[in-house]
Amino acid sequence: MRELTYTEAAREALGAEMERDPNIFVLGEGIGKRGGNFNTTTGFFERFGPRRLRDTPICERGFVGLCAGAAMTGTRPVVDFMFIDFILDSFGELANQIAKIQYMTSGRLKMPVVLRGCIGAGSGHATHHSGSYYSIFAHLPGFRVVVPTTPYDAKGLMTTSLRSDDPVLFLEHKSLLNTRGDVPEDDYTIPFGQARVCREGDDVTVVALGPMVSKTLAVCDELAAAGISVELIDPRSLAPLDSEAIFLSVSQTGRLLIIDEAFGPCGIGAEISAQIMERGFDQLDAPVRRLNGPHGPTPFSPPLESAAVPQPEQIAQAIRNLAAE
Amino acid sequence: MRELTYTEAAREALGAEMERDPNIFVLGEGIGKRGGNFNTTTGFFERFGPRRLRDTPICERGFVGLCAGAAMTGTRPVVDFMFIDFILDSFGELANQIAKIQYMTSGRLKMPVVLRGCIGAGSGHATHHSGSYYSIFAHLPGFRVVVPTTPYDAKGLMTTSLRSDDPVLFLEHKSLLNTRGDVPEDDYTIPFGQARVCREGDDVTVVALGPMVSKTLAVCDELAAAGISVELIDPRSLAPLDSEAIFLSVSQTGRLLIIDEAFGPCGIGAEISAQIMERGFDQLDAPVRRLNGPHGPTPFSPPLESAAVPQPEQIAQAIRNLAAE
Amino acid sequence: MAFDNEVLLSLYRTMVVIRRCEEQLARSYQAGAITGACHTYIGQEAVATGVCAHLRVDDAVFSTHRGHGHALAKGVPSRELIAELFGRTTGCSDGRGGSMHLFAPDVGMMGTTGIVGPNILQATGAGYSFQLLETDRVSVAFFGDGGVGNGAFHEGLNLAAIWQLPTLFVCENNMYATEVPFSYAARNTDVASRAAGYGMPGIAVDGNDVLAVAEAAQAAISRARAGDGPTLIECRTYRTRGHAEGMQDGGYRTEEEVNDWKARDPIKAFAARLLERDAIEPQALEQIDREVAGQIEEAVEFATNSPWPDPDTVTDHIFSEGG
Amino acid sequence: MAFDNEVLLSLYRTMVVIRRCEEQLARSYQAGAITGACHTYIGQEAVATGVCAHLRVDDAVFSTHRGHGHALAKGVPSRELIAELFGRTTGCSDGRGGSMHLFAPDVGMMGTTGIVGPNILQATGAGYSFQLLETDRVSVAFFGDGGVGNGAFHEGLNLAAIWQLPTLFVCENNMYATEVPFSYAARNTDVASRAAGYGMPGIAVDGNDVLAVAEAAQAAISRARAGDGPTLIECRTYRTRGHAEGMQDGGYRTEEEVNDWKARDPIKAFAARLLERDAIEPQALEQIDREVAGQIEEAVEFATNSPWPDPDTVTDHIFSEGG
Ligand SMILES: Cc1ncc(C[n+]2csc(CCOP(=O)(O)OP(=O)(O)O)c2C)c(N)n1
Ligand SMILES: Cc1ncc(C[n+]2csc(CCOP(=O)(O)OP(=O)(O)O)c2C)c(N)n1
Ligand SMILES: [Mg+2]
Ligand SMILES: [Mg+2]
Repeated sequence: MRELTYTEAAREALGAEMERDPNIFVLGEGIGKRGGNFNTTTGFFERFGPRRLRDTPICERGFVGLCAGAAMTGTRPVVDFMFIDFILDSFGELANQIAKIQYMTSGRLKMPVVLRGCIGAGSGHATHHSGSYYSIFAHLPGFRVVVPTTPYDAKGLMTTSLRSDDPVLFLEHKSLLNTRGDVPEDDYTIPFGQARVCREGDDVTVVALGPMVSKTLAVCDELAAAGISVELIDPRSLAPLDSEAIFLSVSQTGRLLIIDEAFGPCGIGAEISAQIMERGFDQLDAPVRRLNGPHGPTPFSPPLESAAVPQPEQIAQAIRNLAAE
Repeated sequence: MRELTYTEAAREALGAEMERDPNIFVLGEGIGKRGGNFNTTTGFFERFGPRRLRDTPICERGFVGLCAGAAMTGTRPVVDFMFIDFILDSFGELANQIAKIQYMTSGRLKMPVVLRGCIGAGSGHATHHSGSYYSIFAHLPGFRVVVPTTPYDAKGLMTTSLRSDDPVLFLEHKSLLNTRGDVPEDDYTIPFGQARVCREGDDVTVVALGPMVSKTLAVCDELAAAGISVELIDPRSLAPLDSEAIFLSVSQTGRLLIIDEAFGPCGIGAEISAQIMERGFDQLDAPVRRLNGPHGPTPFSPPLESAAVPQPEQIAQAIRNLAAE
Repeated sequence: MAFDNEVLLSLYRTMVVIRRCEEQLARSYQAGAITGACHTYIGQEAVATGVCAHLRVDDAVFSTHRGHGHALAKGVPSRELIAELFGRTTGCSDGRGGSMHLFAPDVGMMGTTGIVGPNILQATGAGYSFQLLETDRVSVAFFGDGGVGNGAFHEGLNLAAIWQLPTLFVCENNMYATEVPFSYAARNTDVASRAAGYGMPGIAVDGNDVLAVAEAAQAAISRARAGDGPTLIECRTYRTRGHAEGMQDGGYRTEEEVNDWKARDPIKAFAARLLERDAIEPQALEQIDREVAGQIEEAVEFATNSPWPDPDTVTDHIFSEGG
Repeated sequence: MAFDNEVLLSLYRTMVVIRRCEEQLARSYQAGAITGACHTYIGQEAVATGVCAHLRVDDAVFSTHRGHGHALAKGVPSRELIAELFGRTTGCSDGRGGSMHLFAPDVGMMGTTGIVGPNILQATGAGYSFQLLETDRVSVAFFGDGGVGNGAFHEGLNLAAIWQLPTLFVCENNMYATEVPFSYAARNTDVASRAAGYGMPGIAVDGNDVLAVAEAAQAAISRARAGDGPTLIECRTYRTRGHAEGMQDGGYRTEEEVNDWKARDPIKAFAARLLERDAIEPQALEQIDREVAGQIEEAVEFATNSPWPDPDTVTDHIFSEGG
């Protein structure tokens, strides 16, 4: 099968859907002729024209609010935030409008808005360009939240997102953008709320988010050699969350660790932990554990930035500790 | 001792601190001559003058961002949002600026900003005027988040908030504003992160937020009669969280229920649940349970609005269920 | 006047419907049949009426917390408005919204909002759709003077201007945002003049003169339909009741000011003008008055007898499919 | 010229410090010593220099992602700037900030921001403090043409105007926000004219003419210190390098345009003017050039030899007390 990068895979999905559905348009800064700071729309301006690929002034609240109105009147906006951090200035439009209008109209209006942007630390962009924030949107009712980690998932989940009538956050970790993987040429969808088992194992279930998946994979062999067999799950979508898949795995292993570079308190790890305890209290042989980045802003300097994200040694250690509990 | 309403108690603290510290000022809509939509500043305009009680245009982002700059240059702003829902339009200033500037300056600048507003459903104001949102601020590093439930706590925590050099969210549930209770005349502080045991008991620990405290208290006698002894804890502050107090209680009871009208997923209940399991796995005789309002916007119509908030019958039932697990 | 008698009488009728409906809502509020917020439109009827007179059912209106008048003028039946404030399933938002969340997309009433600002942006977005879909539909944002200092005004007008979207920005400058005077909230209180900053036409009209509003709106709507972009229309008007029902209304404006504006009642003024200049008989107006009174009476009865929502539906429709 | 030779030479020196420092940072970026963002100020030196010339150490500057020049002009030593971008503890933000988060409150450099907009509001807030504290201190927000369409511009200017805060809003209109031309992002590209909407004085100056900037700033600062409120100053200028180091810089502007502006280099133009009209000897300028070159060389060495932050400090100072 063909290999594509993560970015190419997501772009292929967007392009195909824009061909299919003339009502899809994209707004963002530099997504027109420039093709996107992260190459999310390279070549699209020529392909779809200036009304469907529209550069915006720097007014995140404004164009997100605009997208709400557009979605309410029959078109299908995609907002390309570049760095997802910029979404924060549009938070009111998201939490109070986009998330609520289907409900307030009892479904008479739909809200097909895809909000995409790059998340995460590791590129030296410091605290205003390194946020994740997915847990906040998983907390609020009304959003679908996906965090694909492979090119295959990026394409499939982008297609699903674009065909959904609900608002979707499509979050791409910067460290994954240039990773390569097999991607079918035909279109396909991956349902929201369907986790992927990345590696099977018996002793400890690990749920890892975004780049934590590959960081965990990287230590699994070493752990296996030491007698700890890890089952690794990539939830892919945080809202809805595939607690069933996690629960099934934990029923086998009796142990669960959630690894997430983003903030711990009231984060998705807490939610998974609480849900799995609620469902599988008797199956658990040890408390569910969480490994998060420290609870603070992301600093710039490389040694500090590394310390702000769980690293393979810490991951291995956390798994070893849990296996020993 | 004197009785005051919740609002009077918080106002007394604000007035006393404004007397003490001429650098405190208040911004908000209608907090000047009008004295605040919720009477938060009644009489203050005459007492402290127009520069310290300043009505604003309707530009929440603007005046919150202004407060960041004011705090960075030696004054101590209080933002009175009236309904806390309006805070959402200033989310970028809060999450990216106010929360981070102490860190980014390694403590050379302080950020003494108090952000206050009324939370919660129950007054028929519908989805744009009924939010809580405290879990979001507990998720983000850099905020103190307090949710007092009694007049005594409102005064003590307001004083603490105003003397703190950190940004504080001071959240007042609308249903509590006119409740009365004993309040000392002298000033006093209540440390952040100190829970209050509202009722002692042996069988089930309940952590309840805001008006859920009194709703739970209201069913405790009935439950006691049925042989279930409830220990009720009001966390008062969500960030920092007094997990120690909760843990101590759970060590006795072996059972924990968290009751919160706000959204469940990635909420403070999930965090408490995860923490208590992490600390007290062996002490737990049953899984930690959560009772939240349904995960959706708050509708207007009275029967729907009631259904959007845990009611005493549901609370009693959830406690009975947990006691029986 | 450029309108024929039928149109003139329908303008009159719409204003009377709004007035009587608001008076009824105020009474129902006092009687406890309405909880939460209730911001009446009394005194400002000419604005919604004048603007909506030229709108088609497929044009889109986005309104504020003070949106009853816009809903009625855009075609929401008074019974559905009243039932909504009564919290009944027959309300235009199935009782989920109440006063500040009125939705009737089938007649192009795309919502009111409890938050100041978003509707300005949403109207801009509807303009975006209408342009992308290559229709000649137009969108309208109604907002108060209180919206002018908000970032949504700035960002929305700018986007509409640079993309030449078919959107009308109708500012109802009633000189106060709750108790805060616009002259305090802005050093330049000439809202129409702000349009220049965005490279957009701006016009100020007497918001108590339904024909002046209608004429300005007509010009702006034609321009928008023709693809010539947005317009800012400032309607200078006044609310003669308090900010919201149940709120005190003293201290921030003089009795004299209120009385002056009451004397400029848009309905009375229009009636007088009709009788003077259009050879319309008093009976025609009286008949409308009677019909409207009956309609409102019927609407209240309808609302009162309508069912409450089923609590089990509390989480329906959060997402597009399933619960 | 209203400035004496000492002042003129110091303006020249500041501009040269900025230029040489930026050139060095660009080289260091290419060499891999700097990661993340690095937006140089080359071509715009006259703006920061002209405005900050009149500021006291206790006045407060709030800047953007393109903030190196403002930091240097406000008094941050070049070594602390370079060390910051190198991620070292000796940087002005202890290495926590990098290019977009420069903080040196001891010299009134109150921060740069990676987000467009907030600094406009924070400068307004500093103005609020200075007014409340009854000082004659002033605050300055620097921002690009890209900030003009943002709600923060609108809300900040409005608040400063209605409360007459001692704040300067300095727009560096370099005609592009990344690759998006200002003429696309705004239909009215006359930024200074926007001031009228807020009831505030607005003035446009040649942002490549340090004396024109300095004179406009001087007038605005005096007004602010005297309690006469804010001013919007639009400085028309150009960045002659790409938006950020490591980014391609083609396609969105013509080579001709770039060369035209390079020919209007603010430093060269000022040097020529000094030599012509002020009886300043070429040697004086050459000496400054040499001194600055030495200073930058020393600064790079200082930065290179400075320690990295201790990873264990990663969570220090999140709150005011304790870790
Ligand atoms: C963002 C936001 N902040 C504050 C409020 C509270 N509020 C409701 S109406 C209102 C005044 C609105 O004034 P204006 O826009 O002039 O409309 P009017 O009430 O005069 O029709 C305020 C401050 C709100 N609804 N939204
Ligand atoms: C809110 C926000 N949106 C987007 C960005 C990404 N971004 C960084 S710089 C920039 C362009 C800024 O242009 P301008 O304000 O004119 O400043 P200049 O770079 O020209 O100095 C953009 C879009 C950002 N930093 N913040
Ligand atoms: Mg008004
Ligand atoms: Mg620019």
